[in-house]
Formats: sequence, C-alpha cells, structure tokens
Amino acid sequence: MPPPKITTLAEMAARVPDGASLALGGSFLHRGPFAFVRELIRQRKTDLEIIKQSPGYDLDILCRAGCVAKARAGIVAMEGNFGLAPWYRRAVERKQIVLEEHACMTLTAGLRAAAFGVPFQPVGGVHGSDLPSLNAWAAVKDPYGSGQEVWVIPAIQPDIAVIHVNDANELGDARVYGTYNWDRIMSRAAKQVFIVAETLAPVRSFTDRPELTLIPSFMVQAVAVVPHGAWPGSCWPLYEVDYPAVEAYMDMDRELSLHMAHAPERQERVDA
Amino acid sequence: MPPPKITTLAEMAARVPDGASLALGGSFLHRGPFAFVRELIRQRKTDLEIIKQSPGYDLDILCRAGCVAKARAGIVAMEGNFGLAPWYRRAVERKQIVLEEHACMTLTAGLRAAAFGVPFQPVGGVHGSDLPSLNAWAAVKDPYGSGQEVWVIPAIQPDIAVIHVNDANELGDARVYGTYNWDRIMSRAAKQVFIVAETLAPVRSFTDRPELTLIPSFMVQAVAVVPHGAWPGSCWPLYEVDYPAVEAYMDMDRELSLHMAHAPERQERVDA
Amino acid sequence: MPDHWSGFSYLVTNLARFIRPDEVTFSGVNSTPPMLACLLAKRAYDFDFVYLNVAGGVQPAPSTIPISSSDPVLSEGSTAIFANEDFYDLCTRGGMDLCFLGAAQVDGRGRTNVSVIGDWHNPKVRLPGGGGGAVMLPTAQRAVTWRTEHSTRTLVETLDFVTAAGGLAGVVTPVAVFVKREERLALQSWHPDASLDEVRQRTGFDFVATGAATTPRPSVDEVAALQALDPDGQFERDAHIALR
Amino acid sequence: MPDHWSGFSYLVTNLARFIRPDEVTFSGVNSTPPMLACLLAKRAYDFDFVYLNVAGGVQPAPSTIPISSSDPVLSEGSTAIFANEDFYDLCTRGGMDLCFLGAAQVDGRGRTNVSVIGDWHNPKVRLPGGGGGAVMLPTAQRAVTWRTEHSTRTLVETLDFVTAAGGLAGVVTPVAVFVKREERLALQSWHPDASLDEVRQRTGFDFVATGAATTPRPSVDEVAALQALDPDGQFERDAHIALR
Repeated sequence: MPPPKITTLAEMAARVPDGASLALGGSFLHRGPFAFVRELIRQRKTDLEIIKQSPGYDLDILCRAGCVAKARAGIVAMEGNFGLAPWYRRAVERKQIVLEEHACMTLTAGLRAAAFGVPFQPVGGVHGSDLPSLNAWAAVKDPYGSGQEVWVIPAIQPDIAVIHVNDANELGDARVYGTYNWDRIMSRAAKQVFIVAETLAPVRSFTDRPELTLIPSFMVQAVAVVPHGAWPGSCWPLYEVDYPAVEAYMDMDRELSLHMAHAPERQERVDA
Repeated sequence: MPPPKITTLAEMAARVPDGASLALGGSFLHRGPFAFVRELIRQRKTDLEIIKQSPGYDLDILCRAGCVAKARAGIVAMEGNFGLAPWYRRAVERKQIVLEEHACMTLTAGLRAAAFGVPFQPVGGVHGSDLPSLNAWAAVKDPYGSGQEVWVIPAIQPDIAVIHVNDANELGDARVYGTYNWDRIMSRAAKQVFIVAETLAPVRSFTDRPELTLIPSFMVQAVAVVPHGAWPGSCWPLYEVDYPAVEAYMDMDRELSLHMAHAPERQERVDA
Repeated sequence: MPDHWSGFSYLVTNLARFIRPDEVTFSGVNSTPPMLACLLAKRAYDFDFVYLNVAGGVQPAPSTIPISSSDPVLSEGSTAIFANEDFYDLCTRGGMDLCFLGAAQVDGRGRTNVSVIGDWHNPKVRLPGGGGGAVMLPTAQRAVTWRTEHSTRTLVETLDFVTAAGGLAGVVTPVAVFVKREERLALQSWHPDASLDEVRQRTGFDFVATGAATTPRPSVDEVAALQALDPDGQFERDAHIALR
Repeated sequence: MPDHWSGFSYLVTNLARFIRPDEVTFSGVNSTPPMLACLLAKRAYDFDFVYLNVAGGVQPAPSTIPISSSDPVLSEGSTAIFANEDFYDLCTRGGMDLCFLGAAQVDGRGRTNVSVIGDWHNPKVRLPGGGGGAVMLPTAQRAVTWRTEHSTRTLVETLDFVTAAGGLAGVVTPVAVFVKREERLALQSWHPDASLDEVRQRTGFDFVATGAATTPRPSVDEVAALQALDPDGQFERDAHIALR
C-alpha cells in the first residue's frame, strides 16, 4: 500500500528544497496556497523559482521575506484596489530577483509543452510584442505552407505544483468549486503535486461525482488540510477576501511578523 | 434575444450541407451521436468527411449508406466482440472513401491546433512510424537546442462537432457523465457545435453545479433532445449497449432498412 | 448626473458602448471599469451579448459587485465554468469578439505597455507585466483599453516597452474616446466638459479627429444602471478619477 | 485449471504478470485481455498499482465486467474521470509506466502493424488503424501487446506497415511470452504444453531464447481471480483462443 498522503503544512513545506521551482495555483487574491507560502517563509526557504500566470500576495510576500530567486509570471499585482505588488516591485527594481516576464498564455504554453511531453508549444498572438526578444523565444514557420509564423515557447516543468482546493480526500483526489484558474495545466505540467485543502471530504463524495475531480489521486504526492488557508484571499464559496488584512499587509512600515501572526494556520497550530 | 436553440433531429441534420466535415463525439459503441448519424442517412447526405479518433458503428453505417467521402480516424472498429467495421473496411478496400489514418493523439493534436488558434501542434511519440510519411507530416527540430525533433500535425477544424450528451438545457449548455472521451477538444476545435441530449434538464441544475458543464451554451448552435439516441450503443449511466441489435446490424445480408426501422428516434417520430 | 458627467461614469459608460449585440465580450483581471461596463450593458441595453469573465463566468448573475474584477462571485449564476485556458483559446482561435485589456501606456498605433516605466532591464517602475495583452490584443476581433489618467505620460508617442501590439480597437479615458482607423487611434469623441484642443494637449501621440464631436451624454438607462451597480458611490470613490 | 492451462488463461495471466507494484498501468479500447489482466492483478496480487483505463477510470471498482473494454462501467467506483487527452498526455510526458496496446502484426524489433494487410494503398485487409500505438508505444515506459493467434502471420519478419515503433517491452500469445532484450524481442518462456521448437516454428522472426523456460503455472490466486472475473466462461468462449 502506498504511504498515506495526508500530512501537515509544516511537513509538506519541509519537502521543498531550497532552489525548487514552484507553480502556485489560484489567481491574485483568490484561492492561492497562501498558508503554504507563509510556511515556506517560516522555514526560511531560499532561491525559490515561482511560476504563476497571475501571482500577487504570494509572490509579494515571498519576495518580502527574501525567499525568491526567480519569478516566471504573466501579470503581478495585488488586484482589488491595491495596485502593484510593492515588495515584488522593489525586488525587481533592485535586481534582487530575476524576472522572466510572460503573457499569461505564453507561460501556459510552456506548461502545456511540459504536460504534453513535447519540447515546445506554439501560442497564438504575441506578434509585435517585445516579449519574444526579451526571452529569446523562437518563431517557427508553418511547415504546411500557410505562410504563418507562430511563436513557440519552451517547455516549463515546475518541480512542484501547489494547489489550494476546496475538497480533497485521503487518497489525494482534489476538486475546486468555481473556476480552477490555471490549476489544471499546472498539475499536469509539474513533477509533483501538493494539495492544500479546506476540507477533507469522504472518498464516497468523489466516487459519487467523479466528473468534479480536478486532480486525480495518483498525481498527488501530499495533502494538507488547512481550513481558511487561502487567507487573506478568498476561497469560493467559503469565504471572501479579507480586505482589511490585505490593507494592513500593504503598509510597508508594518512588521511582517504582525501579519504572519494573524494567519489562520498559525492559530490552528497553537490550538493543536 | 438569440433564436431558440432547441430543435428537432431532422432540422438539425438538415443544417448539414453535403461535403461538410463532421467531428462525432463518443467512442466506439459508447455515447455516439448515432440517432443523428441515422438521420443523415435518411436525408441522403453525401460526401461527408468524418473526423473521430475511435469511430465504429457511426462511420460504418455512414459508409454503408454511401454518405462518406473521407474519414480522418485513429482506430476504426465495432469493438466488443464484433471486430472490424465491415462496411467501412469494404469502403476503404474498394477505394470508395479516402482514409486519412491517424493515431488517436495525432488527430487530437490537429484538433488542438484548431482549438488553440495555431497552424500546427507538436505531438509526443510517432517516431519510427510509417504514418508521418503516409500523411506528409513534418518534423520540427526544437529551436531551444535540446536536439529533439518532434512531429507536428496541421490544424484540423471540423465544420461541425456533433456530441451526444446526457443533459442539455434550453440555452444550449451540455454535460456528460462518466468520461467525455474526446468531446471537449472536438467542441473547441469545430466551427459549430450540435448537441444531441438524452434529457432536457432545468437551467437551474446547471447553475447549481456549473463545474459539470462540458460545453457552454454560447458555443452551441443547436440542441435536439433524443432519448436513447445513442442506440445501439450505450449512454452511461442510462443504458448499456444493445448487443443483439449490433449483432443484427453486423449481418451484412440483412437490409439496412430493418435496422433503421428499429431506431428509437424513428419510433419517437411516429409517436409525435 | 447628466449635468455633471464624472470621469468615472464617462469611463464606464463609454467602455460599455463598445459592446455589441450577440457578441462574445470578455473582461479580465485588474479590470474594474470593464467589469462594471459589462454589468452596465447587461442592465442598460435592450440587446443580449455573451458576457465572459476571468472568474470563469459565462453569462453570470453575480449577487454582489466585487472589488476585485477576478472575484469568483463573478461566476455566480453561470451555467458553466469557462476557465482560463478556455477563454484564451477561444480568443486565439478567433472566437472573442470584444476583449477589455488593461494598459499603462498606449501609443498612437494602439499598442500597449504594461511592463515597465524606464528601461526593462533597469526599471524606474516595474509594472504588473504581460498579462493577457500580448496574446489577446492581436487575436481578439476587437480589444479595448482604458486609462483613468489622460496625459502625455499615459498616451505616449513612444512606449517604454511594447508589451502588446496588434492595434487596439478603442481607448477610453475620463475625457475622450479613441477608435481604430487605418491602423492608428483616431479621436471619436470628447467629454462635453473638455474640448478637442484640450485632448490634443493632453495626448502624447498625434491623432486624426475627423468627424469627432462631443460624446453623447449618458442615457437614462445608462445612468440608472451605473447607479444600481454603485449605489453608494464606493466604486466611484475608489477609482479616484478626475477629469483633470 | 493448472492441469490444462487454456490459451485464454495463459494470455490473461501472463499479461497480468507484467504489472508491477505502484506503477501506473493502462488498458485501452478493443483490449479485452488486458482489461481482464488488470482486473485479475487487482484481485490476485498482494500489491497495489494505479489502474487507469480508456473509459476514464482511475482505480475503478466496476460492478460488472463489460464485453467492451471501453465500456463506461469501467469507470464505476472511480474517484476521478481521467479522459482521453489526460491519459495520452500522461503517457507522452513519461508518466505511464505500463501500457497495453493492441497489434495485428509484431516484428522482431517489437514494432507493430494495426493498419493493413497488404499494401496500405491497395489493402488486402483494412485493419482498425493507428489507435494508441504510434504515440504510446514510443513514449510509455513499457508497452505490452498480445496476440490470440501465434503464427508466422502475426509474428512476422517484415511488417506490412509500421504503425508504431519504439520497441514493445513484452508480447504474450497463447503459447509464449516475449520480452525486450537489447532492442529485440527475446523469448522469456513458453506454455508448459508447448516447446521451444514449436515456438520457433510458429514465429516469423528470429529471436534469442537464452534462459527461456516453461512459463510458471498460474498460482491459486491467479486461477481464482480469473474464475471470479469469468465465472461462466463467457469471456473465454468469446475469445476463441486455441493453443494451436
């Protein structure tokens, strides 16, 4: 029998080596694996590569804590009315991290190449943009004579995709309500998949409606159950963005530890 | 307000011009748009191009009735214990139809190219096969220096994808229970999508669980409600393959009209 | 409101006016004005259109209007979840009629910069980055952007970086509406409280203004719809939009 | 049953013996023997493995054993639906450990023909066609096929058409088991009622037989599992498999 997959947030984060590349699920302030990200900070991880089409709080706080060496991202912002991600911005402007700037769909094309087992993936559009020369992307002429030239993106294979979901079960299956954002392709592209779940749901609820399962158990290496773990972001339909908490986080003069101390997974730990 | 999408099987089939390319959903004897296919025969369509990774009964009966000019397929068989598709086999051997032989995944790559809006799609494997030279497929060297060469498949855009589903609603949304086979990518690749549904379900049942919707309404041009329309195949979990009916169909000396007369959509028509 | 047309109302209303019957229209992340424009059009106009959004919504009926334009509440009431890969693929294969995309700088050819102020490798300001633009702007049938500030800093002769090319179909600011004409942005209309001269002075690129006139004031339905979406004016206050 | 080991039981049992603990194992369309082999392994062996099938099943517990190996009942009891694009992508990215694939002809290099007997353009027999092989055979970690007839028609020196290359890891017939060794098929074992000579005579390609011996008879658990899957012998009768 395979080893049980249910573990703690701490143990899960401990499995991330310094220098690992992590694809993070969700989008901006919604359904991000934020408790996991904070645990990486507590464990003082370094040199991480963060891969996400639309990071915000997660990439920002990791930059703030000095955990990041490289970001591969499409659009980085706090969103809502919060604008730019301040610590990420500072880290790029001060050249403390390397940025590989993508369009969301070029990053996805790279993930698709990895998921499909091919070295590169064509992507629509991009023509006229400065991004290809910035990233040394290649254009390939249609060998079938249409005359079209299409940009192709090299495969992007994260070491680990970390996905925050609504429900997981003890086998490792995971499902999401509302949009799954980019999580499907992340889970298929990465070498390993870690799941942070709001709820441990009965296996029976998955066999009753297997069509809802986004990530099947055999692709998942670890599951941690962390209620409210997407705080200060939302997890539909359970809770909304905690805007006051994000606003407090945005105060660059306020100690990070004050923010960290309010995290729900911290509270839980104390309870346990 | 857009025109209502609910129509009859006859009207839906009437919208298919001779010479159209049709992607047919399902696989072998399972959840195929078989009532629709029989209606094409009743309406004496000609010169159709059939696109399906694993056709069987559908392609066979269309060949039998002389409706097909070209097939683009991965694997063609009746399956179960019925072996080869006899009328398809005869049509190819007598050169009555043109076959573009694919692996299931090369056909899918062509559909992906169309769905992704790119002229070609790389596909894993294929190396050493005679299929590329047969189809004049091109190999592209990885421009990123891995040394890998990958086969690329030109875009395949069907005129219409015809998908048999469990539930549709009056807006055109459609969902499937169990595997959706290749229907997702077919629905994204085709210019139009026609839905044949077992059941007209309340819109409310879709808004209650939108994650289950395979094909959203705005992509769908027409819906026909045809209970038991996948006969003699199965539609999970409603009914299984009607093996005696398939066995009777396989008797090449038996008139096709006898088979057609047993079709449930025929019965329904008489009732209506 | 017609007597004093706020920049916020001007922006949202004129974005909504790009929406056409039966078309597939998309609003994305970091895009509160187009989100409101889509919701306004649903309420104010007597035609239907397919409203897709970045939260996976397909013709949603959200119970509340979120601060974040990617909030999952925007898929509430939807009959399907059309996730990110789905709407991007729809766009690249030519099925997106109208796409609202953000921009920091816009040039006279309707190209956008959302990447950087200054040199990309030595940034003065690191901006959000590529996002949807580079792929969606050249592949959507029409792409429209907005700027909450109309100035020579935002509407520029030369972009610091070309994040996305392909030619915007429209640009809306608090005082003007530009549309694409012969591969350039041309002025379509200006705010009744502004003037052609003012728009020229505040715009960094040259533009044609043939046939341009003052923008038609918001209809009763448009005013009522925006009022319903922002009953206590919170969105308007948060947007911090001044005409000048 | 151990006293008279039928070709059907030999085939299913020896296909099952290719399955290894914890591996991801897949059975496809038109593949009744491997379907039964996977279900047999689940019952007979004291290890777990990930059973995926073409009906979207992930570790399913089907309530009945279907005639069609792509019947949706094979996803019953599954916790997920892993549809066709999903399992193909899994294979091409290297995540499929063991894949069962059909074949009409097999050559000594472990390549397969499922396309045609005769010339492709002037077929004597049009066969089902490409299917999974051309993509899965070269990309699965191991691919295994079977033939219900062991003859120089099916195990050939020269394929009429190379549908899939890449080298099978194993081939099972009613009388023999071949495995891959140095890019060729080598005989691993033969049916206790057959002989090395007989296998050589009935095989169209040359093969190495170093270390080959008679196949170990089915264990009590293997016999019981197959009996449970086919209690009235219907699958065995439908398969029409003769040793000679």
